[in-house]
Amino acid sequence: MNKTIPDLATAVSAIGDAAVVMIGGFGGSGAPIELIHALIDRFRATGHPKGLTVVNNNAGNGHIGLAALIEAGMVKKLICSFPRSADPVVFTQAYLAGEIELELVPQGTLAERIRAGGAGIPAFYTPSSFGTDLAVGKPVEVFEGRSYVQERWLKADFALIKADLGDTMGNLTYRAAGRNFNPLMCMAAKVAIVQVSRIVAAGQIDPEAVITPGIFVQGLVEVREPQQEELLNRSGAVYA
Amino acid sequence: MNKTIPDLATAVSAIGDAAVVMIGGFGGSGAPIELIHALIDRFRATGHPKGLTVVNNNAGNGHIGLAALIEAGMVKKLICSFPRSADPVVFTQAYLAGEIELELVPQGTLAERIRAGGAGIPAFYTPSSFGTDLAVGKPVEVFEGRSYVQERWLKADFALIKADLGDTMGNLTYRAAGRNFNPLMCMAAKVAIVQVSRIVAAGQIDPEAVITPGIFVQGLVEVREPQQEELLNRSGAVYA
Amino acid sequence: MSDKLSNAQIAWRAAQDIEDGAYVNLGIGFPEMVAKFQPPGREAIFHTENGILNFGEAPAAGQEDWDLINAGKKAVTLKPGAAFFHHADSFAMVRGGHLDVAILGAYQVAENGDLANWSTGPKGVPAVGGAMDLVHGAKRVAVITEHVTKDGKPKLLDRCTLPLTGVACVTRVYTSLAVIDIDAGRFVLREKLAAISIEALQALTGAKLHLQGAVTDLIVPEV
Amino acid sequence: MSDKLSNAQIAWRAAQDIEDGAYVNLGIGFPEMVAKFQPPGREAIFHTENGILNFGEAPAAGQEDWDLINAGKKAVTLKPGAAFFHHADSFAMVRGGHLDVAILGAYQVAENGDLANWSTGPKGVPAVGGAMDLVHGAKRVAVITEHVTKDGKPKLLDRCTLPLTGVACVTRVYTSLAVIDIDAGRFVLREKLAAISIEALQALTGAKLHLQGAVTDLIVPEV
Repeated sequence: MNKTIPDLATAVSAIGDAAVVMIGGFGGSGAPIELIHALIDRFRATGHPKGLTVVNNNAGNGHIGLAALIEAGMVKKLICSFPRSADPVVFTQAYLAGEIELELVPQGTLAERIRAGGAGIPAFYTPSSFGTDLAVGKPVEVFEGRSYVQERWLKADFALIKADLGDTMGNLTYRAAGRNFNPLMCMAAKVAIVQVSRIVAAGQIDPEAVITPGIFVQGLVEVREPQQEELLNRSGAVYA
Repeated sequence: MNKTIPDLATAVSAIGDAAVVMIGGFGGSGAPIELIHALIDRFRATGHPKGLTVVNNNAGNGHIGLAALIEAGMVKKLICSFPRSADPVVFTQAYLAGEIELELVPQGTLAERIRAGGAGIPAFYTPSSFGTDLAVGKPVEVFEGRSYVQERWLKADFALIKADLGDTMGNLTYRAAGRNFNPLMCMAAKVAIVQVSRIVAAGQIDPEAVITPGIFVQGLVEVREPQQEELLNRSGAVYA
Repeated sequence: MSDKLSNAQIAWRAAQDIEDGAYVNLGIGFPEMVAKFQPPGREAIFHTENGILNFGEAPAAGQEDWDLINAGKKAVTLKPGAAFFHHADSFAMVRGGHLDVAILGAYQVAENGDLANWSTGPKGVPAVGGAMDLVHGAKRVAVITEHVTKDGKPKLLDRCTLPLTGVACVTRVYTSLAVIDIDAGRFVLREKLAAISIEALQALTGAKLHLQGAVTDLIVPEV
Repeated sequence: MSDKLSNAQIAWRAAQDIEDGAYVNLGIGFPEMVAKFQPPGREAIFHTENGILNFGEAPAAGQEDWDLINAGKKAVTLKPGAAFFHHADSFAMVRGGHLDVAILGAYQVAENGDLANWSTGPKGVPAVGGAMDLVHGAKRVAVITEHVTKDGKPKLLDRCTLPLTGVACVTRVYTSLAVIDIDAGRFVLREKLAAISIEALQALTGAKLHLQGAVTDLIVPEV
């Protein structure tokens, strides 16, 4: 078994129009910049994929990564918890112009909905958002005297993931807080595509140290020196 | 911060009559034999605790560990998925004599109920057990054309846990499949008491390698050469 | 060849349908035997619900690590690329549709795919384990079983009489006499031993066997 | 001492109530300042919802690791005994009642404990982040805030007029003028600056301040 994909272009080649795509990362930490840019390259060359629904905690920053994906006009809808950042101009303009749809989800509920999608749990109850505007229209139930909101699972056609080490069977480790949504999104996507800093042979990652077991990963591509969103933005980078 | 407890007797001293106690382990792997025996010692010396509700995947094996706890007459009710083993004589006799109550839960549902207890999720839906005797009396709901059973969280007053390394702040690692229910039970118990093979200083466990973060652990006690249920039973051991 | 397949032969036949690269859960007991008959050149990754992916054979006696066990509580070894995880993650793999195939034993299977394999009725101590989870989520749930009970009664029925493990979950049954698909609420006969007639097989089966395309000979080597 | 506390002084006062060994989440922005005023001899463990326990101060400029950030996306360092985890585990800590205290900012707080701190109304881009999760689960949810808005309007009200973050979740408010508990649906005044009378404080507060036991002076050093 070898889940290695030779290059970034091949890695993102199966993502079709109107796909639901989860993108890992919290702000710039653990964000798969190179995979996102490869997807933008494909769109520029072919006009596809377009009309994407993207799931991410944020809405991109500056003019690279997720912000560049939105700027390219590929995203129809964003499901996120916090569409703000140091420099959220791209999303903000698109949103205020009515060019992109927003589904706002509390951060913990977003994480749990993604996990539920991966774990075969179609719905669960959380206290988060009870009594607020974000609970409007959702079923409410009382358990042990306290009110909870019913939330539904969230699944995706593809996930774009950034990990640290990956073995050929897809077992993954992460770096620091770059872990964030990445392991959950691997679980919730039909096809999880992972960029790793290094691909190693099966057996080179201690079974105790595996964070995402390979069963949740469909393909991985090596990106030796991945870019960091924060540094790109500080240098004023634009992916155009 | 130092969550170290000096000895096993102290570690189990706060467990009261009628407490709900989760006990880690799957069969003998990851089973906190020494903590269980310390609890039996206390019962023999003081008559307490008694009337316990115990949550474990199994029902004990031979005459040691959980089986010995049942044999001592300390357990009123067992919540488990598979009350069978190579030598389940203690539970079987108590059950058939009507001396112990059994709540049978599918294994994956048991795990998820415990996680839900730890994660503040009062209820969730699972396809498991739909249409079977174990779903009788539980709410059923249809999502996307498929039927699911509503299951409720499971929480405990105490958890008895076996880990491998623990640092003084309660961060834990496990050994192989000894992980099983242990990390989940740490989350779901008000007080998680952990026996570890070695207590190390804070900072001696790589933050990437921590399986149970210390926030889920209230006390840990060092048991240098922990006994293994399987080997004890093969030697015909009886804790009496 | 005798008049029916041995357990090992049933397991061998089931193993031939496991694709290269498949993630597989084998039920405790008889189904564990399937792992031995993995066709050469194909790699399956075995999942055990207590928290290991990619475990291998039993270690030599005396070499056991009793924290390294499978769901049947037997000592196992690891293959390169193994991973450990806790029970909630393990059953996320099961329930979440990540396994390609689960192969389970059965007391009874009904023509609509209902499975009964956890309880023979109200007496004794009930025990379910992971059976009710495993029948949901795997992309393909197959059963391996004797075609009839020890006293000759059908195990393949129009409706299960024993307590159910899951509803409409089984899609293929490998028996000691035949390979039968469950398709649109019907048993569809795919393969049978050459030595038995369709009529004789039907007489040992508690629901109608439908034919849909060719019925081929069930040919299994001595194993 | 001026006629009201500075933000740093409000943060200092809130920090005095954090017990030794407490697990604490500080909201993004102003609340992050609380970490600086941890009383000597007490150890708090700080949780950031993006997946770190026991992080420490910002690194020196140029020493940042941009995968090692807090929920405010600022670079942090680790203290000995830190741990990383994914978002579902992180919010299990939040929602599951494992944090001892969460300290958050506020636009408005109501006397029944309702909090509004995520949206100033329908215009602009809405963003909620972890606020709606943090108000549930922590054993104690405290707010630090100016006593009144920039244009002098009360932030402590009988009922919030802005969109709610959570219902009946706040139990203590540290303001630039006072420390107020929320108890049984009422504001109970605990401490106030010596320079302000109860009547003057009441005039700046949009719901009745109840007295229950002594009101002590709110004394905070220059920080």
